[in-house]
Amino acid sequence: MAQPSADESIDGFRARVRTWFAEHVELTGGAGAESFDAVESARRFQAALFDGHLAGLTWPAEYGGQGLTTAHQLAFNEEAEPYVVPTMPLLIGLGMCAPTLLEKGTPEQRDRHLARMLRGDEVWCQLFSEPGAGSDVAGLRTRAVRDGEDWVVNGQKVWTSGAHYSDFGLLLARTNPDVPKHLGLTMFVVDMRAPGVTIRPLRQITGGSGFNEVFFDDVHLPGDAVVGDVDRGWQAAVTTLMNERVSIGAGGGGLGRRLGGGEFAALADVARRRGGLADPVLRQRLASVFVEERLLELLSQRIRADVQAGRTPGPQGSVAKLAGAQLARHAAEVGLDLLGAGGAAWTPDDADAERWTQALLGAPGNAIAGGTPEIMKNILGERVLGLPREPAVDRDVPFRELRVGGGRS
Amino acid sequence: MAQPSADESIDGFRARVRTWFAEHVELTGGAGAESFDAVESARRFQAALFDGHLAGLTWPAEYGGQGLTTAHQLAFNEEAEPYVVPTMPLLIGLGMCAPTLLEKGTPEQRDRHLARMLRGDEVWCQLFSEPGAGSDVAGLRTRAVRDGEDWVVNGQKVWTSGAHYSDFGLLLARTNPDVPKHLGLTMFVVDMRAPGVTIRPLRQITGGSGFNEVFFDDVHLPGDAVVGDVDRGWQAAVTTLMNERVSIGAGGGGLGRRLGGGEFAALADVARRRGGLADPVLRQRLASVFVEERLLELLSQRIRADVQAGRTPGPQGSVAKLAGAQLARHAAEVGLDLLGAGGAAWTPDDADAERWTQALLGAPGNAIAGGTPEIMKNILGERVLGLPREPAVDRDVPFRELRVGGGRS
Amino acid sequence: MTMADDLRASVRGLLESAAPEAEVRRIADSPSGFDAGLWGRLTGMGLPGIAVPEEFGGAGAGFAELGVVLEEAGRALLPLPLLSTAVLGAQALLLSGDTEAQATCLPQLAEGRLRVAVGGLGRAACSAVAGPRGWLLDGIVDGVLDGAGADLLLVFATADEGLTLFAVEASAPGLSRTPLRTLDLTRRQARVELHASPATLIGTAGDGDRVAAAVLDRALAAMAAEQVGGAQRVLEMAVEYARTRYQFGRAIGSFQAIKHRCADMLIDVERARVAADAALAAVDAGTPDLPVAARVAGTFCGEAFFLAAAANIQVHGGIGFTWEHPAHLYYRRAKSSQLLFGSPDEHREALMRLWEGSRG
Amino acid sequence: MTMADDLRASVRGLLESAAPEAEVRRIADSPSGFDAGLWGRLTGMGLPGIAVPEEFGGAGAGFAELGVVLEEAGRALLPLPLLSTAVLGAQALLLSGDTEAQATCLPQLAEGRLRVAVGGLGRAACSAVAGPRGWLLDGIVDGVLDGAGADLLLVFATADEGLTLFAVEASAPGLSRTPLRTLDLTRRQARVELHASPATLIGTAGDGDRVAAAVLDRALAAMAAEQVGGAQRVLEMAVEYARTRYQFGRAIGSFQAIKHRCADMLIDVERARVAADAALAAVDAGTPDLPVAARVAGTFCGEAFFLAAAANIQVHGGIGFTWEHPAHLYYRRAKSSQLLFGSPDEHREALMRLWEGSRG
Repeated sequence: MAQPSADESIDGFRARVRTWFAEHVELTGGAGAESFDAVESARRFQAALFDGHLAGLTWPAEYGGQGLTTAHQLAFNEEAEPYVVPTMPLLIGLGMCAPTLLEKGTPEQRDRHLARMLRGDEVWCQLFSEPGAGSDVAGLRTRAVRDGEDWVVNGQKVWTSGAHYSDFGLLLARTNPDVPKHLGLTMFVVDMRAPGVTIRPLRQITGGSGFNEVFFDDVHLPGDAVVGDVDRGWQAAVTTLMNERVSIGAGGGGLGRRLGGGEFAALADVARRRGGLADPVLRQRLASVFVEERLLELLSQRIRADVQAGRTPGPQGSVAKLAGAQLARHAAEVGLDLLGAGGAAWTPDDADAERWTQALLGAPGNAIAGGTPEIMKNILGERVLGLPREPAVDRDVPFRELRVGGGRS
Repeated sequence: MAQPSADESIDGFRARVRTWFAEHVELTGGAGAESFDAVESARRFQAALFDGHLAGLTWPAEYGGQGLTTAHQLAFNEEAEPYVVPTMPLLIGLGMCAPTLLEKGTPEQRDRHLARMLRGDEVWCQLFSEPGAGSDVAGLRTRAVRDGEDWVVNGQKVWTSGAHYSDFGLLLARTNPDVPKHLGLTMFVVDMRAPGVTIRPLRQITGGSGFNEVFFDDVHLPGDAVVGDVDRGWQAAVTTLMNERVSIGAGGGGLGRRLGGGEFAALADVARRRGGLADPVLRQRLASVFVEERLLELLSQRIRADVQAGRTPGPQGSVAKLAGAQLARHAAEVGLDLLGAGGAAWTPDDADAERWTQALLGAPGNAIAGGTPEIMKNILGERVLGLPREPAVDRDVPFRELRVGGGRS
Repeated sequence: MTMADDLRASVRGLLESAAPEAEVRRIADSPSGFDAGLWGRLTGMGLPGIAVPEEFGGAGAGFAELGVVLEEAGRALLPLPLLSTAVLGAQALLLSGDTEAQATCLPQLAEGRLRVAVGGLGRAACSAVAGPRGWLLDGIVDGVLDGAGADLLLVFATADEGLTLFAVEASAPGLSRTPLRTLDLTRRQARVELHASPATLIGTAGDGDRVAAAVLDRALAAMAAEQVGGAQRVLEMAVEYARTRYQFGRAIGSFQAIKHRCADMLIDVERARVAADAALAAVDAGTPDLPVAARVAGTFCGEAFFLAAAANIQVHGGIGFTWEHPAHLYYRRAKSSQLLFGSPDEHREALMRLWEGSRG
Repeated sequence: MTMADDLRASVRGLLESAAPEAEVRRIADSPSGFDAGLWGRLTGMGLPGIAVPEEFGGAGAGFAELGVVLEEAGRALLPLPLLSTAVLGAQALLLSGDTEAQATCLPQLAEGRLRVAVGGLGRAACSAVAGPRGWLLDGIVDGVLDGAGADLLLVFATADEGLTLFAVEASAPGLSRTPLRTLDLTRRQARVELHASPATLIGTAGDGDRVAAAVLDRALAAMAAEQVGGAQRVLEMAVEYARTRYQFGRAIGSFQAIKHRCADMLIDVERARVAADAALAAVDAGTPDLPVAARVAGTFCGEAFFLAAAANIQVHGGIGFTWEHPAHLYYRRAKSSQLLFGSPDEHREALMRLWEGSRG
């Protein structure tokens, strides 16, 4: 297989992608985000992609990317469309951490990690949120204190997706509590297997455990773990979060379709089998889900087109995030409407009841993870529409005088 | 007819009310709030009621009231139930201004006005809102400046219901701009026919003109026009506004039913005549209106029972205000659903189209007049639920340094 | 008022001390989902028989008082069979007009010794045949509230005479009961299968439609009270969190987005309360308006509770999405409650039919 | 992109200078509701014939460009017959396949000399009979967009062969036109009565269902563009007011309640935009997905515009409720637009049928 170059013709490239997928079809297929099996599938797929010179198409070649154009990326996406690409467990690393390292990391950090991330050899997670710092990420309390050249970290993170199978994480910690909250944060690379790191799965209301609590107990980090500048971690974190929203909005970073097919198709199938298709009222609700889903697809297409064309995505990222959560909620509610009393109690073999009650339980999480509706609407109102911010009571106050979470910082 | 006393038996009283209504049935009947004819009907009805010793049942006898108990009021309401009581144009005076005078007015003001208001000889309006002071009533700019014993008023009021047919008004004006906004206001009684008062009807989006702009141009008020204390007008205004919300919530101050019958009955009638009753989707919407309307009736009953039992109404006043606006909006939207394309264009003889397009146009006003949803929800959140206020930027600032409306005060 | 207030204080006091969240979770997680000790304490207060006439050993109270009890039970997510036994079971017996069955069963029910479940209320799925040795029932009844733990099953089944109410002993031959998976972790349901199971006629054969409709109205009124209790509780949880959780240097309840969300919950709770009260009062007054009042309460209180339970999770953010936090228990209860006695769509359609019927 | 941007800039420039709010109100209030001078300036830019092929004297542009023009027209509430003439009229002629009628009418239409209205698109209310001297039409067609001022009426009528498109001259005997009262003050509608009015067959007799369906899809796509323009405009009005109106010492847009209301409008406008663009693109691409894309746009863009127009009044408070403020003109337009080419319910039901049809 030839080394790619930016001159490679789109047609030739497309043929190469098609051949690769045909030859590696056994590596594609469905996978959730929560299990170790899923991580292994993702790693194997990504390694094969890397070895086939198809990973990181538009990334610089010096970090293991292919240095190709967005036209190539577009062609790849079209060819990948029929396949379920099992890379979900890698998306936080590739979609959020890697862009942050590319933009803010030291040359050594990029050399050390980027190619390995791209090959699936390193799985990454993101360690920002804390019990007392949810929407207000900059209100976090985990401390990193200098110890000679090193840093010593103490504190607790929460809502860390995939911490239990990750090799590394991007950690945001407070390095100066005597300045206003945004000015005393630093970002670090942390080895998730370092002594003092304890990971505890967090049980969600669905019963699943995709998230974790992560405890830092005198964890030592070397001086070169700092990403960007000391006390300037907020700028790096904003880079990460912006990529998160675009990533959620685009429906999984542009790689393949949502797993499991659309909500409408699944609901219509339930309605067909259980008899709701004859009910004009339920038909109206089904059609509303159809419309919402179609709009979300169109939004995601536009975001992907923008990203691939190198344009900064407009407000569509936040809009898609909100619309996606709304769709999940509406679809689940229609699912329960279709089930009727069968959604309150069912025999264990009733897969419809299992799926849609799980969807109902998962829906609130969709609205919260990655930014609550309140935060997203503030962003839209202030950054997109230019409406004035609220009078801030925490801007000019040293962090240690601030009340945070349930108590004082 | 005997003078009433608090000892009058409920049964005897009830019989007296029944006889009175039977004898004065020609004075009852439908009437809007906007026309001079409606005011004349209201005055005639109220005068007859007064002369029959049935006006102001629970008001003190010294101000023309009957000094009866809430049990009498309750019996009266039950007897009045079958009649349409045409007192709408008097409700601002009787429901808002009179209670304010009772609580904050001087003995002379009470003697001068209360019995006359009760007899319908004086119609009153309320002059608080201004172009720059809507939700933020205390941000008003109309000035009252001392001139010896008198005051001279200059400024503009807006949204004054019934100003064009009112004899007097309760005016809130700024008497000290050098203190924070709530601390420099004074309430006055103003003769609406005084020189310098100009009333201009305000055309609403419905095409109607129930509201007015009122301009004050060097209007002289005597010293004894002050209600309560100088610079303490805000407290008096709060009394008035509280009575307004209870009054709106109770569906017109406890006197008779809403004019024109319920929204559901009217919509169901349209559906029956035009064919929507067979549509399961429209049936769902009709039933939703039925439910909302029923809940509003139940809320209003509870408010009236509280008021009549002398209990301070709970949050139901604000809840009913919001629920009423929501009902008006939903009913209008269902009306348009029933009309279909006939709601976009119709022949002049189509009374359904006239009614429901007017309802659609009027609905936003229902949500705004008497307090926007935002203000009502702040009240519920802060005063009822005890949630903390927003950080206030205008509490400790002299009024003249405050930005108000579209410019600086 | 004082009597209702006293009752509320007693029930709340009992449940706060004897059925706090940890205990509710323990009972719900236990194999039977039932706790005899706590049931005994409820019985000590006369709650299973609160709306059973005194002549049958009950407290002889009305639905106003029953509503107070259920509101408190809903507030606490009490995982015991009050709704099935004290409402569905007792009312089915009372409304059947079967004085013999009443005299036999109601005193035991009031003493807490007879847990009664009712099946086939919404849709009969059983057939009844009168044989030489009495009635035999066949069929599958799904979603029977507290069906697995009940001592006596009352089942609506289709006989030649029409829908008819029957009693089936828990030990009857041919009877099998399978616990179902439930969305609501604090309320059990079962599938009941009957194969030629002997049954006792309750009341008059063919009278089942009337009885079922009357029981359903009362079930909706009672459920509405429970929903108001749950909705009020999640509102309080949300408000408490909004007052004490600080982000951006402020209590989150000072932000309008959160404040208005709580206000919206309050608006719904206040309206749900008057709807439930009106339905309960209509039962006690015996007004012909009861079916309307019950359906209004059924559709509105169910929706209000569900919206409030969902809003409570949103106000809590991530913590509200954890298993350990009680928010999801109410969210599950709320959606489940909305489905038990007919969907909101069905209630609205029923209202339209009632209105059409009233116009002749 | 550049061409579309240029087009947008030209049209907006023209409308801002020649059709500001005062002028829109003046034209809307005038007896005819039409202004020949302004129509001439639109014609000067080639707008009536923008989507008419060049061979018929049009600009030969696609729906992408037509959408830009209508978005600007919607933004300005332009009270001139673009939608009826440039979309409904031109498309009905083009889709009819009647080359003779096209050659006769389209050049005049493109030159602004022939205003065309289309009646009976949704529901035929006319019957057509072929007599010795040609076709005669009878019936009443309600709600004909710009029907009173049109020079030519295209009417779908029921003939023996099935639904069929006909042309009726404005001066035809037996034709009477009555202006209707309209919710939207900036868009006229008429009732058209036909009594044995001579008519010309357009295209093939019995082909009307196909033509009507195809015109309806394009009407929905075009209307969606207009709705996006209106929705975008009210969003801008609301934001501008929220930034400059001070209450409680702060710009009201700094309060979350107002800020989030504006954000909700933005969310709807952004989604409406992609929906409208997709429908317009489906016309140009000739994809079989057009009916779905058109109905998605029809239901969503209509709802988005109406909600935005209502929200704009709320953000403005009392001033937004006055006749003098333009907010109500958009509110009226929005609700009216939602009703013109089928209700949201009809669009949703149509989507379900399309989905069922696609599954065979």
